[in-house]
Amino acid sequence: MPQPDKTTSMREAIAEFVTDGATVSLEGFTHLIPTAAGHEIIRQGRRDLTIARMTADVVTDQLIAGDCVSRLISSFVGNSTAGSLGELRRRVEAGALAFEEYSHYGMICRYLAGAQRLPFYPLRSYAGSDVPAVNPSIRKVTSPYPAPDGGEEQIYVVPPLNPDVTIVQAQRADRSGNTQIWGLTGIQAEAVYAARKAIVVVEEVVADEVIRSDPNRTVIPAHAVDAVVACPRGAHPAFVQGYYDRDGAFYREWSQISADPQRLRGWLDEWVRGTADHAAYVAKLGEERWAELAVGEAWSEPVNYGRRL
Amino acid sequence: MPQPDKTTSMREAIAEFVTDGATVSLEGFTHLIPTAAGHEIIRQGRRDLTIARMTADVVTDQLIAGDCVSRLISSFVGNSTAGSLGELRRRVEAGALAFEEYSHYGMICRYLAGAQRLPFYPLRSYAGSDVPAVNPSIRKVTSPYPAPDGGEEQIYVVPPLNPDVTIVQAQRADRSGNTQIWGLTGIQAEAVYAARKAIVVVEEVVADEVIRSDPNRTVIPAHAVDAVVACPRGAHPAFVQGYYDRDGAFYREWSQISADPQRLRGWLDEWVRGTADHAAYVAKLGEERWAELAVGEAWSEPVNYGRRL
Amino acid sequence: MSITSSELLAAVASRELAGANTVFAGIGLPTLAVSLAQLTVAPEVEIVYESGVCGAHPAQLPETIADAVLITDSEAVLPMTALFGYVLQGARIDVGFLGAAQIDRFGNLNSSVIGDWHAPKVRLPGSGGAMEVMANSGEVFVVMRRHDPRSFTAELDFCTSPGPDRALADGIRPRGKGVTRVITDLGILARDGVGEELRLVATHPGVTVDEVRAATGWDLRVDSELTEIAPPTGDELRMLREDVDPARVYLR
Amino acid sequence: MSITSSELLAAVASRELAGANTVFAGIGLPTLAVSLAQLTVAPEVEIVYESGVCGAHPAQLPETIADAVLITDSEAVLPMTALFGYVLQGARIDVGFLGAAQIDRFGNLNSSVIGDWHAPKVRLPGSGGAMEVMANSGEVFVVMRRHDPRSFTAELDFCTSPGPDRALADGIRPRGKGVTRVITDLGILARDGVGEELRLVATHPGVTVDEVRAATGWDLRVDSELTEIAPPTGDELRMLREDVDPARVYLR
Repeated sequence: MPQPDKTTSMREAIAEFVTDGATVSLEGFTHLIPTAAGHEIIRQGRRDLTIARMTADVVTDQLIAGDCVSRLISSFVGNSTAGSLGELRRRVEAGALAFEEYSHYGMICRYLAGAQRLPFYPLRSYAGSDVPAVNPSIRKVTSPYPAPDGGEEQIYVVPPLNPDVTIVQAQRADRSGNTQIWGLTGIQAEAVYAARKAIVVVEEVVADEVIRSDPNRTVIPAHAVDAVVACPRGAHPAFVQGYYDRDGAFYREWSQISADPQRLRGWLDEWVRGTADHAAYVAKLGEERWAELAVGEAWSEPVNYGRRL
Repeated sequence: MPQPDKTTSMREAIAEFVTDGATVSLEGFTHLIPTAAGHEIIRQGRRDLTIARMTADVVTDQLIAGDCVSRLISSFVGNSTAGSLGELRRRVEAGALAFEEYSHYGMICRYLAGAQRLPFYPLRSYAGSDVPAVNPSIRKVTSPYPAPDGGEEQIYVVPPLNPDVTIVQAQRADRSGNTQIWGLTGIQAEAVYAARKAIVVVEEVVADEVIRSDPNRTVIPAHAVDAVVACPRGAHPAFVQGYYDRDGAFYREWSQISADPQRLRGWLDEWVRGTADHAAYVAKLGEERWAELAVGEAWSEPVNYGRRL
Repeated sequence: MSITSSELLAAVASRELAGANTVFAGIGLPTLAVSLAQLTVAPEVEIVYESGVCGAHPAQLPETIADAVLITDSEAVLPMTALFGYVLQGARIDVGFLGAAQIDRFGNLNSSVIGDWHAPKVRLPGSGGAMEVMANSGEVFVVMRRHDPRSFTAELDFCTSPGPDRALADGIRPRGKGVTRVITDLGILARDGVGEELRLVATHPGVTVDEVRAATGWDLRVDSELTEIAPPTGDELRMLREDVDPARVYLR
Repeated sequence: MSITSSELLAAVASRELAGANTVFAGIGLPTLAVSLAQLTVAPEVEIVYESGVCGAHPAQLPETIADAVLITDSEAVLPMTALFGYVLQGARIDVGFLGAAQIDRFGNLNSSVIGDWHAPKVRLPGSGGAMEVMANSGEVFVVMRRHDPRSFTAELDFCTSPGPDRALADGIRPRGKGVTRVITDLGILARDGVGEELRLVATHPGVTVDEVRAATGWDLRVDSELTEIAPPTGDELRMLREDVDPARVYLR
């Protein structure tokens, strides 16, 4: 059983799978944010994308400022705990960016419905909220079972989200796309399964034997993956558990950068459009900065999968 | 933050949490079947239980033969690939055991609804099947979204399953109930979250540091667990990945034992009612048999969780 | 060595897998067929097991779909919610293999009871995941060792796993084609999708159309281009015997 | 050292946690309060973070709910589907902590926009998981540093996270009580559940009822048994300063 080799470059993966007008899901909850992929989308000048991302943060602001995005599907639009997303706020406040608002679990349930090919997914949120009034995709269903009090029970539902392509960042994968994540695993598996195509960006492409020594660690199996991109430090300024820490200073700085449209444009020209690829961006950040983000060791205890004697 | 110590004996756990007339979920898909817990239920002579179990196999047949069960909720009633469950078949064919029939995913979705406190869970099974005609709990809902062809879309749904107690077997837990499973993880987490109370039976209670070295391996967190029972070899004749292999000979033998009601009664008297506890059952099986089920080593490669420097 | 029924069925089934990427299969004949296909017509085809194992590399031949040897060295073990929700219902399976106690002319299957469900003559295991395999696979292959009128029946005692025709009659649009191939010791029945009956499309050497029709509980249609099945080739047999199942666990 | 506003609010909030087993909390004041409660009134209380971390044992004070130091040495990291589906919606949380830009007299919260949603004066981050915490926790505590009429408003510009009264009006039975405590720099507002308005139940030493009413955008009711909040005790302050946040990351 030869495993198909799906490794490719970021440039080729984005060129092939992210097309103008596509719906692109970029997931990763604080941890493992696919920043490098976002930058490459900006470099290639994609237009008119619908971006789906639970926590629309720095990379989303950058994609919007790069004029790549016409529509945003999200449940949190803020620069983590560090402030605001300048460009996103300006455009939403000016009515220049379409915004579909959900709660976190609403987004999760949209991915769950998408991954499971369900027409809708029920959840106990939205009751009494103004969000359904501004988002007609959030609807109600009557349960065919009686409520605990014997009466009729209603529940809100959300529709499936099926991105044209989902891009996630992970610690490691083998060449065929078996992807292992530890620390926060987020909604990555569901976002991948919900998508028509999936790109996995990893810190390392590892030998098959590494993956196969711990199959429970594989969060996304190869059959759901179309491209594997090795891109070390691809999540910066986000962190990758066991690889590098969060660049808190960058997040704080971003509130300043993005507050000023001209400074923001300059930043994109210098750091994204002015770098050939993510390796150049990483080098430009400099080893001193990376040294500050280095992490020490805390190894998991191995478990025995056993072997028939 | 002192962790509450929830360790107890099997006898006490069953006595406290499994009461006559209760709905008891016993999950574990071929792997990690809570056999020892089932035997203790027989020893304590519980009556009128509703047993929920996707793959109703040997331990279910034993519980039925032990006169503990009046109702069964299941999606597969067979002795794995080894033959039949004699007592279960006899009683169902005689109309002496109430049986609620589902498919595997129907059962999974019942647990998902139970764990998520949903009034129903939709799934793309049952369309055109005769099962809904014999199981009125399986109903239909109309989607509030148009079908791909623009028309109305219907989908089957199942109701939540909320056992009074769920009992699962696992490789290891700490004293407060953080439970780690590797190999097949089955539906154990959902069955535990769906339940009012949960007993976790483990091969080993381990030091807190072992669990904390690999938090992603924790399938069931302490807050969902009420009792932790150390019971080595508690899954026999099922297997525990990395601990012991499946006792295939026992499964084949069971088809013979259970085919004959008298022989079956004799087996229960000798092996279950005739043993004081699972340690006695394990000893009675004998070291020679256990030596045949011993497994070798196949260790996972450790991963680095990292430490802030 | 003469060709066993298992060798015959495995070889014939393997040829039907050309073009498939993901196959949902149980242990035994289906896995033999897929393993042979990996060596012949579908080198990249992947087996997904009901237990959630993907990319298995077992050191020994597994005895069940959840055998410990399937897990060790595998590429991924999916939680059951992912396997049934994202892989099966998510329409990631091209070909599913199923067996059954009874099959009808449209490929609907019964694995629940013989007789009346409420007072069954024989209580069978039930669906397991069969209903999900039928509802969600691109197409379904059925391998039945014994081709007789009790199994190939005009009217099922109970429909556990319905094909797309019954789903449509129930007002629900099915994903896949349902059963497209039934491979038996007499020949191959086939249908292409919704609305079609199974037709006899091929017979094993020495088997007559009348024999197959007599062994089928309904008035079996015969394809206009009925062919004779080529017996397993020397290469196929050698691979089955030397590479796939050298201990002859399932080739017996 | 004089008592900071953070110390005051953390100490007061911690006392309200007696009896709680599971608390859903963000980083900052809520975690300070829970950490202090673990040392005082609720030794076994567990914090569950929105990131899915349970039983965290961080070697350093975390900067976000998803900080790497929360994961290393923790007891469990749950998938997001489990955290939101089984823990939150599964009603496993006794007390949830929330903040907001605006709160009304029934404890409904706005964290989406100031102004009209379609053309907002200020676009705020939105719900995140706040709507789920409100809908599914047994009760909700709100900590607001600044008590002023713009935040404590008669009419929300937009209701992001509705309490149980709004849920009922929408025809849906809520699980919990909604907001039961609002702890501010002026005092504590409280309500016991469905149908009740927030009442002023306690003020900080030196704060008058009129000051609180003037700082509240609706006609605030005053509890018949209004009390004065005991300032942080020496023990509480010592534990906050020495054990909980010795680097004064959040006590600033």
